[in-house]
Amino acid sequence: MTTALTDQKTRAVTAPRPRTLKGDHYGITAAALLGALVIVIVVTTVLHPDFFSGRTLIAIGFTMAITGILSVGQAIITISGAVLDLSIPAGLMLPAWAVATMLGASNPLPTALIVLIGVALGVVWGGINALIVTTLKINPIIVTLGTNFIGIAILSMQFTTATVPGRSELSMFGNGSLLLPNIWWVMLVVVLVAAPLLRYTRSGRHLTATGGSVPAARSRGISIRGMRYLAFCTAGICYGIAGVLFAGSTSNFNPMGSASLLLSVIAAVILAGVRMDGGRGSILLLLPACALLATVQTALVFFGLDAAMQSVFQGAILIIALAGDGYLRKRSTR
Amino acid sequence: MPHGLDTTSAASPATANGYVLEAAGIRKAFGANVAISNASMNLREAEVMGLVGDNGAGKSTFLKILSGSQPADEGTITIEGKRVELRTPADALAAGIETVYQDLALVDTMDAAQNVFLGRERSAAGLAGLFGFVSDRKMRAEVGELVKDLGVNIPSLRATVRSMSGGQRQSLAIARAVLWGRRIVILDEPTAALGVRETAHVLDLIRRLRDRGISVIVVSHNMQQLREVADRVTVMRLGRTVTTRDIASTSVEDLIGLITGAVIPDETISTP
Amino acid sequence: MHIKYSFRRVAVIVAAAALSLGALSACSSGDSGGAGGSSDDGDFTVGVLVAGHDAPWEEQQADVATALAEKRGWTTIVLTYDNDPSTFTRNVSTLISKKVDAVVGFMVATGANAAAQQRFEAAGIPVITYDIAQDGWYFVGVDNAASGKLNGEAFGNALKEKWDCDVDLVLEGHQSAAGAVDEQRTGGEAEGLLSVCPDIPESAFQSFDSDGTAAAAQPAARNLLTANPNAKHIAVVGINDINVQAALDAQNQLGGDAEILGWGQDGGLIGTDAASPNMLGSAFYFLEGYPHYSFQILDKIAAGNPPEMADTAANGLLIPPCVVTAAEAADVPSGDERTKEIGEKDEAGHDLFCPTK
Amino acid sequence: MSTLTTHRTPVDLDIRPPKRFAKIRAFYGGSSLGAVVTAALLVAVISLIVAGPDFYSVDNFGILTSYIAVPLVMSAFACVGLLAGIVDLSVGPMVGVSAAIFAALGPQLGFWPGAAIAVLVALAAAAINALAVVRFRADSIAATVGMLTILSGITLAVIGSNPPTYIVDGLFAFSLGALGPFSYLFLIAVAVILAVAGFVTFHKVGRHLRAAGGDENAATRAGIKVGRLRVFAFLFGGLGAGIAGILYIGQNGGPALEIGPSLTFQSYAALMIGGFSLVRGGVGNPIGGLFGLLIIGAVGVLLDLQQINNHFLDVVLGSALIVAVLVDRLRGGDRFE
Repeated sequence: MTTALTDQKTRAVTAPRPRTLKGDHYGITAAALLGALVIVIVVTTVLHPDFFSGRTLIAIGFTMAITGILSVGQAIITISGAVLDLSIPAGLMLPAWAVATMLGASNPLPTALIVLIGVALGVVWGGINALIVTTLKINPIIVTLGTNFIGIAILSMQFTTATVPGRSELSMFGNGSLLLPNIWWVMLVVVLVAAPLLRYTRSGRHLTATGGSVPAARSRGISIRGMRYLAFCTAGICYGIAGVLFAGSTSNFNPMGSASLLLSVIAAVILAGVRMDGGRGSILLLLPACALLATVQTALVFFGLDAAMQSVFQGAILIIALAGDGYLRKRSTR
Repeated sequence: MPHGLDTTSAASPATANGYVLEAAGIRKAFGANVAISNASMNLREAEVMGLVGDNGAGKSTFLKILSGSQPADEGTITIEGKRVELRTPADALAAGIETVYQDLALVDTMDAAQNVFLGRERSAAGLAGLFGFVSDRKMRAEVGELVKDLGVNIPSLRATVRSMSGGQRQSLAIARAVLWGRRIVILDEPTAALGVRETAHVLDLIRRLRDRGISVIVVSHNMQQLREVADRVTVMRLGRTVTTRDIASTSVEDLIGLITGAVIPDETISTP
Repeated sequence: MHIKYSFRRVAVIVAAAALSLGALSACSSGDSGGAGGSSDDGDFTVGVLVAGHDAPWEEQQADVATALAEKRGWTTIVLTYDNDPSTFTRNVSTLISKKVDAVVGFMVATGANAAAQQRFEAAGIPVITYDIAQDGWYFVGVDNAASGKLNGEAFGNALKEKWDCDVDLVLEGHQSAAGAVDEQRTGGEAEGLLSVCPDIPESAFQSFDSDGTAAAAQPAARNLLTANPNAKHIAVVGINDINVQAALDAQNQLGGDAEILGWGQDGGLIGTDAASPNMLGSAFYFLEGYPHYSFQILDKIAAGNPPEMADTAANGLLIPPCVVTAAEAADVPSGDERTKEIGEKDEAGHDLFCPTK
Repeated sequence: MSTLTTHRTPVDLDIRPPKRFAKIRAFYGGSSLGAVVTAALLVAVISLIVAGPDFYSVDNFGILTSYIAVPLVMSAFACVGLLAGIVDLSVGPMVGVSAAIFAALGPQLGFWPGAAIAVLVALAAAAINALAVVRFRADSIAATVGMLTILSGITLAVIGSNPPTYIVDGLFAFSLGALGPFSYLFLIAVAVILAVAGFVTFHKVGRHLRAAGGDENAATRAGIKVGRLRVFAFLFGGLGAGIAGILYIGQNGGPALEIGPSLTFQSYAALMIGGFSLVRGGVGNPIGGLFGLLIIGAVGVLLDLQQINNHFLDVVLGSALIVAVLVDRLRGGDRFE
């Protein structure tokens, strides 16, 4: 047994911090999220019985749908090791504006084509970010901070208010419901498609591996550049879909109109336990995370709390969740 | 289960004096997982002690205990005849033990002098010093001398560590240990990531440390290197220190046998 | 190679930069002005402050002002501050340093208005403010409280006819960042509604708040509607069409058999196909046409005969609101067309376009 | 072995291949301020071309220097956090909440009590950040996003629909004063910048802060209490934000909801243009931040002078940010693969 004499190089590479084998506590996260969700629902229902209704479900469904789709994109980017995409507002607004403009044209294209173009624009946006990240080799958090400012500014030069014709097919679909809002079902499909793709396909594995360790992924022959494009463009699909649905469910909007979504998306991704340093995270957990955020928002209105207090609550939930998660990790890595 | 001889019992009568460091009966467990049990080592003044063992034999845990990164569960550590408690890196530093970690523990963004004096900066003269201001000039001068003395080649004392080669970093980390290690310097795999020439230079540095009267513990996987530089070698196996031998009288084959368990040591620790 | 910078060198760089800037400025201070047009040459220069780019009328207002100034042979300096007080303060400094002869604009960074007033006064520059009153500035604008009330009364009459004033829930779509304008418009509309339908209980009035975007207003309205599941007749009032439309959209999304009707303000959406048929009416303020009124004051100032200070909605120059139903609104030309026409004719938007004048 | 005697020979063992742009690297590596000073000069030259020599008037410098004074004070304090390896995105909203509370309470309680409460609230927010990040190991960017949300809620609640106005006569007059082309507030801000620069460069604690940001493990092993230093950095940033909020009111006379986000962006953009990094601690110099803000401010003033749509400022800033970080990378910063 002479391996001990020759393995010094590998040891040097993998040296420092011991990582726990228990690692991902998805189970605990899921339990915590669902537990919190149940508590919010039970407490609100006891004090305000009206809360427990199909109407509430629809309202929550609308609130979480677009955030949910966007957070799938954000989670993919985070898991792939590209930290955060701060350009989500621009990535959503570009397709939304294009869709609204095309729908409002005097002789509009077929809706299916418009939807496709919208989704494609989302992919283009992701591709632009990936291009900058891979050629300049700059941290994506700064690239996307920059591109978001540039993108929103350029869009602002194009329009001040976009309106969507209320009788268009897309609006009918976007505002309609089948038990739950149509756009919620779309979100569910996005989550249910993205989760196994990330977990069980070769590309998904490679993406996750890249997020876990770039040197390790590269040494196994994975193209890091390719993975960056894959992550940003897949996320771009999500932004495109979200942008189309945003246009379909919002009758008018201005270029700055999607800024507030970014915070909710980041909050959802963090609550779902996606690790900021990449390589770990569950797409499925985004469902309870987004549901919790949307439910709290609606429940607070039942308690008569205004927008200011809603911000305070959302921020507090985020900090407490992060602190709890950090504390658990600290203990498990001891 | 192969059973190494208890090294302490044999060693202790003779060690009342002359040993710089005596670690005896060290035990450390992580939960149910016992990393080392009954690890011991005696270190003489101005000698280079090799520490060898297979992966998982407990070398790094032993090192961490000696450098204060992790407190031991049981056992005693005596420095120059005085019992010490090593609970934090600061305790070890205070006791005169300097450790050169495998990752070197250099701050990339700082320059050579700042790194050497990190945590122990020289104060500026006069009032400014009283208020906690530091003097880079003093520190640079001292490091310059030290570097010259040790024959370490560093491009510039103002260059950040980031711009240095692996060998230069290693040399710098050792230089830091030399400056602060009054009695004992521990080196963890000092040549693992180095090329041939850099390795030679580091080994030379180790000998110079010994020549300055400092006791050195070197953890290494490379038996040839140890034979070049070490005086004695302590072998760990399955969480125990199984034997300590004079390197000159031990063949590489014997060492490998001891490490893997193919050779069961039949003698006590080498006599002083 | 010295990667670590030397403090002494930095100090030298800083000192050198400071000295050269100082020297440069000293050299050129004698002939300052110039770029952008200053008023030293006897020309009459108007500073135009634009709040931001949130709605089309904000830039249209500047376009009209520029057109009207050109007619008179005046110069304009148009600055935008994006609703940000510190940029507003920077704009104020720029206008003062350019020695403009007067300033007009929408001053929505209300916190910074008092300080700006002091500085303009010290510089001897008269200011005309739109819609938001400030002591010491000429007021031009809609009497928002009265206008809100007019809208509320029109809405109330419609509801009296349709539901016989049987209203279970009145949603108030606020935009609290708009300050007093919001209180007067939205509160006024609720008040006007109540004056026609006095039996609506106080508990039926509930508010949501948004930043003026549908993306924020829609979920807020939706949650509020969810929290009032038993309302069968819902009325929506609000500071602007966007907020009212958001509530109508939200109810449409939630479904159910409750009926909802709304009445907007500002005419932002009414008459377009983006407005729900449930939005019964709104009021045009023809915001793009405000410069027509302010230039009447500017004419007097330019003639060296400034009018007496009238700095409140009570004594200022009031613009009549144009309260319309959705059907009437369909005949009003688009904002771009109105901007062009007012700029050319220098007439009031109300006179040119209001179908109910 | 013969190699044993080689220790006197130069051990130049940099076996990495020579890098591209070696000369550019050397130039920008020559001083950590090289890049930002170059950029500042570029902006100065462009301004000269675009606006003509009139750009360099006493008035314009007065406008520029008073416009960037408050963000400068905030950045001077906040950059210590970046050096220590923490990113506090909530400092801008801390300025906002401090300004709102000061403007709301000052007229009733008086200047000092109002100011004290405003600063304490900012400090309390910073302390919660420190607790979450240092004690509970929450990610600093994520946790401070949470704090940012909380603070914007509180600011909204304090300001409500009627932003308070509070003109502190002495402070207001002082904010308008200038020494030649430099406003008093700016000179104070520069003094603060220089003091902080001296502190992080020459003071023991400052040195340890940079070590903690540069390499947490190495600093810990050198006996440095990294956690305690980061708590200090958070609180220092909070203190600066509190003070900046009061100066903001002194200059503008009232708060607004927009203060927080725009200040955070402006200051962090300036710091990054000036050589700081959001993703690695231990690098950057407050004086670089000063030049970064001078660049941003100059672009803003230029847009005012030329009456150019403010959206261009965002385009310029977004691009400048990316270019600045690119330059940082070229002169030895981390590559992102």
